[in-house]
Amino acid sequence: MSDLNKNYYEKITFRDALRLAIHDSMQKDEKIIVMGEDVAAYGGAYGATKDLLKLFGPKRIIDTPISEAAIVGASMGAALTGLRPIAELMYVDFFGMSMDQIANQLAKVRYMFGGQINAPMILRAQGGTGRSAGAQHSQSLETWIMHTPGLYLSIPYTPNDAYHLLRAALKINNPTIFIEHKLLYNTSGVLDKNNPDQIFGKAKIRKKGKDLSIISYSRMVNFAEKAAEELAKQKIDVEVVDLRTLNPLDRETIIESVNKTKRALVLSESCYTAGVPSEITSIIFEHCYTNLLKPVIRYTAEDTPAPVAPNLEENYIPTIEKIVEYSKKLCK
Amino acid sequence: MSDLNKNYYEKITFRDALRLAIHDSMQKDEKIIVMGEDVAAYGGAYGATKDLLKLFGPKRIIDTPISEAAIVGASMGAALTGLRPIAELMYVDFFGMSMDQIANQLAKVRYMFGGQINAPMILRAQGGTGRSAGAQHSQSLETWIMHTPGLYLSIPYTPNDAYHLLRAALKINNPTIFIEHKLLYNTSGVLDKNNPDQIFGKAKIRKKGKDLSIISYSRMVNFAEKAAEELAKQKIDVEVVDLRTLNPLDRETIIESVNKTKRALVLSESCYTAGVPSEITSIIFEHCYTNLLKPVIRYTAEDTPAPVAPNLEENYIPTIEKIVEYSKKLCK
Amino acid sequence: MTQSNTLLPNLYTTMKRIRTFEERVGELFIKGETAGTMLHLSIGEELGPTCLGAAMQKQDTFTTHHRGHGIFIARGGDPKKMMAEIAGKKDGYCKGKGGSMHIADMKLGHLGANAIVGGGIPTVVGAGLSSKYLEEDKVSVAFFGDGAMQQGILYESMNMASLWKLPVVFCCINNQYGMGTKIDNAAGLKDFSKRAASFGLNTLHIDDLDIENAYVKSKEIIDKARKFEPGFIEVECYRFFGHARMDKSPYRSEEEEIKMRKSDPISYASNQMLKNKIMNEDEIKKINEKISIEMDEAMDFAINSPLNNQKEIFTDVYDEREPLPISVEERINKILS
Amino acid sequence: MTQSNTLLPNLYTTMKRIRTFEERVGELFIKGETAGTMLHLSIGEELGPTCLGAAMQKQDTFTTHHRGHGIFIARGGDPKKMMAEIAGKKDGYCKGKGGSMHIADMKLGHLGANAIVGGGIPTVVGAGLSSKYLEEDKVSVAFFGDGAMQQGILYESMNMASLWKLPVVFCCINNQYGMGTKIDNAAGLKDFSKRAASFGLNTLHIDDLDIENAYVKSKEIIDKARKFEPGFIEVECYRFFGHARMDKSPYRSEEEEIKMRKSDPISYASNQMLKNKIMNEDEIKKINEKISIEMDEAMDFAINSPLNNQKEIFTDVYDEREPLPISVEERINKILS
Ligand SMILES: Cc1ncc(C[n+]2csc(CCOP(=O)(O)OP(=O)(O)O)c2C)c(N)n1
Ligand SMILES: Cc1ncc(C[n+]2csc(CCOP(=O)(O)OP(=O)(O)O)c2C)c(N)n1
Ligand SMILES: [Mg+2]
Ligand SMILES: [Mg+2]
Repeated sequence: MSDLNKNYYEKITFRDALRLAIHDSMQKDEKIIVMGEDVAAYGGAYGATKDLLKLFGPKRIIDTPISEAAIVGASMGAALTGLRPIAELMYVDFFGMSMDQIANQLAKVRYMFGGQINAPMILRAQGGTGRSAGAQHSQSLETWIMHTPGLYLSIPYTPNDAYHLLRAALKINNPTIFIEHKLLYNTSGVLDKNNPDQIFGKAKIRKKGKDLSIISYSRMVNFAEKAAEELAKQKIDVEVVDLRTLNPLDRETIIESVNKTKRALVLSESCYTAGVPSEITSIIFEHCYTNLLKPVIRYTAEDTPAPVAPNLEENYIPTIEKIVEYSKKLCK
Repeated sequence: MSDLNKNYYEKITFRDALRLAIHDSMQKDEKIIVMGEDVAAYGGAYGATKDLLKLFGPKRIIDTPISEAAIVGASMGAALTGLRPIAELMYVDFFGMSMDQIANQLAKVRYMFGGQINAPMILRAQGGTGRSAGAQHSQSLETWIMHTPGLYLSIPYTPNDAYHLLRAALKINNPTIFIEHKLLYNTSGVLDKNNPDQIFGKAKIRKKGKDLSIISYSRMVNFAEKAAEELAKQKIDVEVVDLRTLNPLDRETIIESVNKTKRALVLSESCYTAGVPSEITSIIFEHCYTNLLKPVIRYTAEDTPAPVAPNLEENYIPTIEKIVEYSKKLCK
Repeated sequence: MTQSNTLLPNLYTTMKRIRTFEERVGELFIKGETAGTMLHLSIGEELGPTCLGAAMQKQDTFTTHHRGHGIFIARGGDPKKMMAEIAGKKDGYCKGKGGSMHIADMKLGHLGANAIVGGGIPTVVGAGLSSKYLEEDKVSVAFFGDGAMQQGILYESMNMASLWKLPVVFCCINNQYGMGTKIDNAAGLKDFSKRAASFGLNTLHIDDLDIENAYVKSKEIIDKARKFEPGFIEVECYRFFGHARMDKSPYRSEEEEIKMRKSDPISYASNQMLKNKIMNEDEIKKINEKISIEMDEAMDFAINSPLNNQKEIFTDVYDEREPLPISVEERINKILS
Repeated sequence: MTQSNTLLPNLYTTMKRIRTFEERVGELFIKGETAGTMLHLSIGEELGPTCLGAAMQKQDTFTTHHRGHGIFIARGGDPKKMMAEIAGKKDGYCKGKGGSMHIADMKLGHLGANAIVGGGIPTVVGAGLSSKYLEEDKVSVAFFGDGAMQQGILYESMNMASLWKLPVVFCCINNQYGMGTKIDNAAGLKDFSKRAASFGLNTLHIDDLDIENAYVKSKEIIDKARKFEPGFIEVECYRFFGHARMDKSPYRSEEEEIKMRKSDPISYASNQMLKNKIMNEDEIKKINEKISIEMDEAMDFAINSPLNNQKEIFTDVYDEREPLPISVEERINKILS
């Protein structure tokens, strides 16, 4: 992150886009603090807060003990009393340690007290497979959050979105859960600070197409794009929809896309049963079913914990090869 | 619970059926212990373990401190080392306090260690609205569990099922989450100990019908039955499907029923977005969509926390009146 | 008032207001006017909230557990709005959406009552962090029961407060029971101050009925917290009645109850006032009558408060600048249309 | 061996086996043969696991944290199967499904390594409960890092063990860091024994390199636990290298590392043996060579172990009498057919 003050980056990593977003927001708003395990001296387990300690000091970049429940609870307490914390849970898998504070406190504090108060904060967490991190460090738990009213949920795929969604979330007074895929940090793309290219809650068509909608989010959008490339060669024109936020969910874009293409594949790294794709699939069927030429397909991780062995882990989640295969079947 | 040793009860409460199930199982299997907050001296917050302390003593009926995470973890530890605990979380809402032990430990312990060991235990918890218990004591969180591979999930509606599903779960070597609706404890029905009337994982058609399938579980089956009665008067013949267990899920019965009636309403007290009904709805669309005459309707609680005010709480979840209304629209 | 250099009349008045309020909640329940039965009364436990409430300063903040009416009143809560909340009515502090277990007035620094045992504790760590960061001189106090001494979140929070030297106080109202479980069956060792001290907190153990002394000692702990030395206070007391309205306490003996109810902080305080000629019987009676009227009015207010509008199911989930959640009805009608 | 009334050679051998094993894990990583990079080596921390491992009895059980290879070896873990597990291979203890952070042999009483800081702690409470209930005379020991001292679940577990008088020992391997966070920045007070004592546990703090003494003291704690007096042991040590394989520890100084690495329990033990003429250099060298060969073989075994079959994704989720989870492929094909 050599030059912090540019407005346009031709090629920046997802990690650095996040760091810039935090940095730029912190410069503008003194109420923003960062807290979490190893966010300061270590710079974040995945480096998303690297060097921020030097820039903002230990009063604003706070290493916490390994106490996930209290991290969330203390962040909420700070949010209720005038600060705007960006808290980090190193892995979404640690939702388990803090789910009471997330779902019973943070999500409900406004409602229970009749709208007296907001808890404006972001809880960043990192998820997904791909590093042989095993069953307790590879989950995709966005469903738990999406099923919890009161929490906004952002799950970006590109550096530009990572930047702008984070900044946008800091301007919204709702608590927002912000999920980053562990394999995205090193991916790179354009960042245009002046082009948010979205409103919080709006999906993005990554590629227009007319034969099939692949609807996804986070790293799986990349798989969708790659499959679309391959399918293009085989004359199947895929539309790739990147949801970007799961709450609010941009139902309109999903419905519009599928009403146009008449076929849909919902792609996600979460487990199959009762996951986010079940919701998307339901919405599509409910609203497009007279137009659909084929049933909607949910392609997800298996209904098992994540295995460590790389050869198993690879096939535990969707593969590009099979996205292509299923897409072809859908378009037959 | 005057006579413990009868085999047939014309009218027994859901609560007493559970107590009998625990009692009968404990008599047969010395490895079974009961542990949880106030399960002993108090007899359970909802009375499901009343008097068991007298019968089995404090070695087997164990009051625990208010430490939900450790209750689940200690139960699992006991299950790994020869016992078969029935642990109680007073409210499903306390999943939040113990979700790491439930989802990261209990659900995954067999898989992570390559199948070396089972964790045969039941985790009972009580959920749902209806007592103005507020946002933190009224949730229906079966979705979190259903979305977690490794956990069986039972959510009975009748006393007979409560009895037999609990007993069955104690013979299965998987950890089972057993969810009881707070308003069911005082409901009553037949208990026939010799008639399990089910296999664990098999749905039950509570009422046969040909016009519309209402698919539900737990207390909402009662709403479905009542709506079906009303609808019968209006010449709409409803089939009421009680899922009874959500994992395993009896997909076949659902699909068969809807392929027959060609219309479906999925009913649940969980929140709308990304809940169990999304899964059921997806399955129906996926497998019956060429047969469907109307889109499937998900009728659930609102996407908000539960309010305390009784007049709001009542309309926060499905009402019989509206089930009738929607059913009529579906059958128009 | 015969003497002015004593706080006893004020402290007595607060305790009596708390007790009378709780009694009226009980009546409201019997009248069938409460929202539900999950009403956790603090009758017998008035000393702790009262002396801490007095020792706190105007700008200070706090969270409470499910049995938190007392400290809310001690910190200036309006009995009318509280009672209306308990009745689940529109004029309640939370529009009837929170009820007895989720009652708060953020303007009074009440950051929330909590129905999760231990759930409100880390909030004060964050509030302490804000106070220190923003240099606001606010102490934040968490109130919780002895049951919460067995919740891990307490230790995570005490450690953070100690590590970061926050203006925070943890206050355990030890009424000897968590529902039907006696503290002896819940805690390996009951010397809770020892636990708190092992995390680096200043500690105070209050186990008698002398509220003036308790006030002075509590104030010391709170004042130290204001100087960034976090503290822990345990107040021993007894839950005079059942856990919630439905509980008849079959798990403990009547003798125990009768004996323990003799340790009544309110009669103790009034006796002290009489003995030391701070007030005479008439004066005390007058106070009591005034309180009685106040609380009757609160009860009437609650009964007469209107129900809330159905649309309120959907408000307050998200910030008001954000769209309301879509109702299930709207969703279904759209699909069926 | 010159002297037989000393355990030092055995303890030394175990420590050396642990270290050499970990070094080979590092090599396996460099060869690109490990499953992932989340390899947490315990080089420098061998004393605790070794002396506790020796003090435990055959029937005893234990859980470990993510840095748990040491105690597993000390309790008889087979380096071949361990290494194969770390490589994510079929012949690993968990068929390669668990990897370094989830490695266990239930037959050896290893109830599981855990990737969740604090996650494995309550398991031993349950194991202690079983042991007491079934009268099996088993002590169950939880191993965890200093980081877990800040997880609430530890206190819930300590309280239960104390309350129910369980044959349980909590063992904190304090290597001064949780990832890049120094213990001073994580704990309000570092006297962890005080915390444990406040819950009613017997405590022991080991902070020197005399492993024989540590063994004797640990054994006392474990023996007391066997008589239903649960205990707590803190072993101070230093994590010689980075947190996991990718970490170069930029958050601490080289001077610190150099200084702290001088507190090496293995050189200390070998020096002690030489000094006291328990073994001579040649004998030690012979032991080392034997270990080296053993661990080379383990590494080769891992490298040569086959990959697991794809169908193993689906096995082991549920008891083998229950149906396998339906694969996504099967679901999709059914829908598309
Ligand atoms: C996390 C959690 N566990 C359990 C309960 C159920 N419950 C409500 S109050 C209570 C007893 C709490 O005891 P204590 O903390 O001593 O407070 P008291 O009721 O005595 O004031 C219990 C177990 C709860 N509300 N939250
Ligand atoms: C609940 C949880 N929080 C955070 C992490 C990430 N993490 C893995 S190891 C570690 C440091 C643990 O420190 P300590 O307990 O001292 O063990 P050590 O690594 O020093 O052996 C952290 C924060 C985790 N795995 N689990
Ligand atoms: Mg209590
Ligand atoms: Mg450490």
